[in-house]
Amino acid sequence: MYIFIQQVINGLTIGSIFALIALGYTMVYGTMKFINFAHGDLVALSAFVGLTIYTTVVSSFSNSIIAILISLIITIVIISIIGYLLERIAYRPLRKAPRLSAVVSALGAGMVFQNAIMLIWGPNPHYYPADIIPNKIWHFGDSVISLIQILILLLSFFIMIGLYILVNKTRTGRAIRAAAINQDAARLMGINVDAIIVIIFALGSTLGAVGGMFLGMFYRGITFNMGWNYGISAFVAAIIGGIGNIPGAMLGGIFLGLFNSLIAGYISSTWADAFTYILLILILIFKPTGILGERVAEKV
Amino acid sequence: MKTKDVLLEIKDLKVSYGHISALKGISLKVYPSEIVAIIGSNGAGKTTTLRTISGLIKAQSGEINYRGHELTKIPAHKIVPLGISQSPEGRLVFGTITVENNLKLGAYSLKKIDYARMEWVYELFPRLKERKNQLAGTLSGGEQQMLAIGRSLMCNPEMLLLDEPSLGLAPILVKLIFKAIKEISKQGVTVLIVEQNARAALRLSDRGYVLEVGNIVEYGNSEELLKSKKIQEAYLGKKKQNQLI
Amino acid sequence: MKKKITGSLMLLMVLALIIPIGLNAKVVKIGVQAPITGKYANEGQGIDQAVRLIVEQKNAQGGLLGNKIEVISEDDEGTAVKAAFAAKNLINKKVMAVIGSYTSTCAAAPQKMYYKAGVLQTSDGTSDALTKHAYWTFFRNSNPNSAEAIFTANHFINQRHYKKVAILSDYSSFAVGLGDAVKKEIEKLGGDVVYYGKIKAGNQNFTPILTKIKSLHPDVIYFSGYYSDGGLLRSQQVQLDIKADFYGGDANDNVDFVKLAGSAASGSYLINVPTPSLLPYDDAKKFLADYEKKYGMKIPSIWTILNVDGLRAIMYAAEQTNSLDTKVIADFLHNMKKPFPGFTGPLSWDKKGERIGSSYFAYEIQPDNSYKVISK
Amino acid sequence: MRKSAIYKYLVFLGILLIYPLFSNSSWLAIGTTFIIYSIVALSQDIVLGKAGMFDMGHAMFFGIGAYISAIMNTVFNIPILWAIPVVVLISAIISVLMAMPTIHLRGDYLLVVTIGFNIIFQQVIKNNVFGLTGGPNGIFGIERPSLFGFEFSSDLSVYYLAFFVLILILIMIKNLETSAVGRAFHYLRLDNLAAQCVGINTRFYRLFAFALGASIASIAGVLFAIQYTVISPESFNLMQSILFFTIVIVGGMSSIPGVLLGTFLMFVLPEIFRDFNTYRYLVFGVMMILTMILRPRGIIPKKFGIIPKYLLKDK
Repeated sequence: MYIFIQQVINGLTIGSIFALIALGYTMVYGTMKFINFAHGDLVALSAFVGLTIYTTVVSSFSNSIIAILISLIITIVIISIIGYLLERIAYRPLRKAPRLSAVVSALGAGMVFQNAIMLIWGPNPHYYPADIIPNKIWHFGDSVISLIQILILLLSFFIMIGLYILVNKTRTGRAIRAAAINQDAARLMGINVDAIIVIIFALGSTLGAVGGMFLGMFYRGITFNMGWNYGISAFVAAIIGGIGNIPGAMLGGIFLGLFNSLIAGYISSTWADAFTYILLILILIFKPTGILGERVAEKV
Repeated sequence: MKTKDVLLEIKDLKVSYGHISALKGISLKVYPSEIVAIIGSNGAGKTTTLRTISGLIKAQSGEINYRGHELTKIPAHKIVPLGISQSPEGRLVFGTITVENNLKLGAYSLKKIDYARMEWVYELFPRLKERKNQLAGTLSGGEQQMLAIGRSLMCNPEMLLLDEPSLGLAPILVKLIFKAIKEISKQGVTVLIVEQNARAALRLSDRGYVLEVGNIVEYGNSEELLKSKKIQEAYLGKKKQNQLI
Repeated sequence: MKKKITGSLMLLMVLALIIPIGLNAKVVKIGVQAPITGKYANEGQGIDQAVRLIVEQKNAQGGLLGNKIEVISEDDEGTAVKAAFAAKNLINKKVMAVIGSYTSTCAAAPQKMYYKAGVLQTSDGTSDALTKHAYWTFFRNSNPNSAEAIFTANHFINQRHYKKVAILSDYSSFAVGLGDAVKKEIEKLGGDVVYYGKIKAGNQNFTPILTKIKSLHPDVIYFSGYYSDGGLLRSQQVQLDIKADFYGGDANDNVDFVKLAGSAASGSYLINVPTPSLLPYDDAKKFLADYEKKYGMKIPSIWTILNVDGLRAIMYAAEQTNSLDTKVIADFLHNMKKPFPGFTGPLSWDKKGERIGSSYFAYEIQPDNSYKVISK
Repeated sequence: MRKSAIYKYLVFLGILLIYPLFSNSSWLAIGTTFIIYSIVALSQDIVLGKAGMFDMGHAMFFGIGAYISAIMNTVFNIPILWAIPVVVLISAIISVLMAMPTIHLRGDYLLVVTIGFNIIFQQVIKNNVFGLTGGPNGIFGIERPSLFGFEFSSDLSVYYLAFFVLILILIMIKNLETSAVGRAFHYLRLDNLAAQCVGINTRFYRLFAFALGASIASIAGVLFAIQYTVISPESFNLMQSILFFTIVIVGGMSSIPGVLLGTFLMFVLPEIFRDFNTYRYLVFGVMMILTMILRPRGIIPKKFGIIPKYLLKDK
């Protein structure tokens, strides 16, 4: 039993990071109907930016938690600006172009991010300091949970609740949803769709930045090419949940984290990838709109 | 009527999609508080006219003057706050959002939602009140049309643009909707309506314009247009359509 | 229009072909074929930089047999296709010897071309297939997986008396080869491999597989892959409170292993050839210091030094034979009476180009991150 | 085909024909790979450009061709050219089996499914199934073929072998474009619903396009195995699929000159700029963005005379 509980804890931790990154994919897809392949590399970039800022500011603060929060905020600001520029430079000129052009532009942007990281920080891995979060572990039975895991779970939970409230209960949130359903109709409501898209990119980048820093704090080692792996996993999570659907991305991320853990733990780690993608393909065959996908929202 | 009283004036408006021109230089005027109908067959350019007024389509040349504002140079989201609201062709309600939230979105440009106005919309269309917590996508066609009109009223518009409100609806519903439009007009809202159902539109409106492949071919008082032989033959289909309304 | 574009691009292509190759009899050319971009960019750039440093030092001492040495680097991006292009470029530029490549696949892809062109090749690739053809041009500067596996199995079963062993590898050819070999050798000695699994390098989250291993209660977890995953495995093992010993294969012997594992590094074990810092060779220590001084970073891994050793042995052979003829150099290297003292221990080769004569150590990482030798 | 178009193709083929005279061995190798990649890109274009199905896993079929022929050659000692019919058959069957349950999926969903298949394929060959695929090492020691007593042992002969196959494929695709099947693909791409209304069996033609694309890519895979005599998983991974996908979009969908130019830009250009080792892919990414902004329909888009332009826009 403890193995199962342990696997669930493991799965939830990585799953909530997947969910944060998946939200970036799903929000962009929801409004612009294209897959932002550069998002994973943006997440990697934020892990590097976060580390650099942390190492510069940490000396001024005695408390490492405050230093983390401050560097998290600065990183979010920087990455949001980069996300905005990405949209402005690489995607906005392609709004009216065939959708695949935007996909190729996104692939190009991902290549730019990845190689920029390599040129700025070098090809060697970088490391978050080991004592950034005290290495505290709690046992219950034979299962364990660490402080950093609890922090990741709690923070992700609050961020997602916050996002849910933002999207469902506020004026801007309604505008985001309206723009996702039909941009012309949204314009007729007086919604500035361009501004909404900027907000979406800023939000997605923010969540990605948080995810990237969590990855760095949890695993410590970060590499210039780590973005692709997480990007593709988060993207799969977004699809499992129903791409374009915000609660779907959250659920999809957590589901994928659990699924990976249980497959690797109980069936086979050597074939874990294959199982994940077989599941993905089956979901797409039998319920193409994902777990939470709504048919009504689909434009043909 | 004096020109300075004109609310909306279109001068020599040209619009094209790629190489195909949809509007070949039309001009029309709308005065405050009146109902103006644009009739014409499919592809005549009716919808294009409304979408250009709302700023969804860029004009190739020409002017659209609204109370001193040159609309062709203003982006769509800034036209709504000027007091022009549109209920678009095909309704375009936000299907995965509740009816009430659709109405709230209609009031987006006001910053604060006017709940009294929402009550007025519910009075106008009681069906919407019954279904206010339902997702808009689950409504019937007629209900969606009501929602689309109601939504466009939420921003307290001075001028309402209606694109084919009767399209695809049963006669009884068409009657209901047109009655509501009359009611809206009585509140002082100027209405510019685009319709394929020419007879209903002309009966409702004060004045009418006839659009044919991107050109205005006839205009005048609605009553006179209803009597015009040419129009009867082309758009009113003499016998059969008589029974529709 | 299209014709114009195609035409001018073709012209561009033709121009690129006829860029003249400077011919200078006084220059000895050494090629580096390494993954300078791509997944293994840090290793590739490390090899490139280390070779350039050695050559710079050699030139400062008057070059090789009085000739200036020039380094030509070609990026193979860690893929076989690009490795073939890189190799052809190097052959065309008339290099005498090639250092590389880092991965076994990229070393194998152009092996035959170098052989046909009579260009010496020295690589750290550990796949047993590399020496299968026994090309006279090929010299492995690392040890094949099988040698390390024999040492590891013997150490586990006869010295540490482990009953149950869990083995992990990643999907790289090196780690799979080593993992397979270790499993085979342990089973040969009667050990029980309770688990053999693969992790995806760079995946970072290894808790599912470790939790699985925890339920099997092994005495030791052996990881044949790279430090970047090994450090994390160790750290997550401790986090999950798994009591088994942790052994990393040679690719874990990297400064970054300790950084990644953090406090968990202490008490874990590594198996590798003697590292330069533990050997009494002053020149090895000096080289490490020089590298750090010049490039402002540590040498990425033991592989860099192994490759450098390959180059140094070739230069040594050229000087001993007083010849730049590759055939003569190869014959010398194949028949050395006295091994060449490399940074990574004595080097000599058998007829197949297999490195012989170096021995493995097992280290325990101490709380201050220094190594303690527990078995030779 | 218009006369001027024929001249253009003849000029292109003429350049390829005499190209080896001007190239040293490394540029000859790049030339051969350029031809092989062009064939893969052309086959990707049948699926993506002509039939309009978003396939981002095409390197898988390229890999199936290379792996099956390599296994037949190294394990069963079958001359590699004899493997071609088997390879074509197997990849067509696999592609149909894969496509049958998924082909009805629209746009992006199909894209995701094909990515998934590519990743599963990678895991299969990396896990060394049945001990045949060689795991991450791949397969070494593939033998070059001989035909009617002629040995394709030199790189030059392999170049002309690939060149010959390219001509065959080009002729085939040209014929396809003007055939009934080609027109059916065209309607499929424009509008699935309309195609159905006109009475086209859309399902059949989609499967057909998929199988055809897969078969051609697998032939290119055999050529690849012949050229390198070593194959390994990373030559057929998702990054390669993305490369072929990008080639078609950058060059121009459904346009043969576009696809050929795309292959040149995306594959040969980085080779020309080898000296800028660490910077070139950064610049390359910028170029991809710029190309799409300046030429959203690709550099040499296909011209469709009769169909009004606004119909071609993807909604």
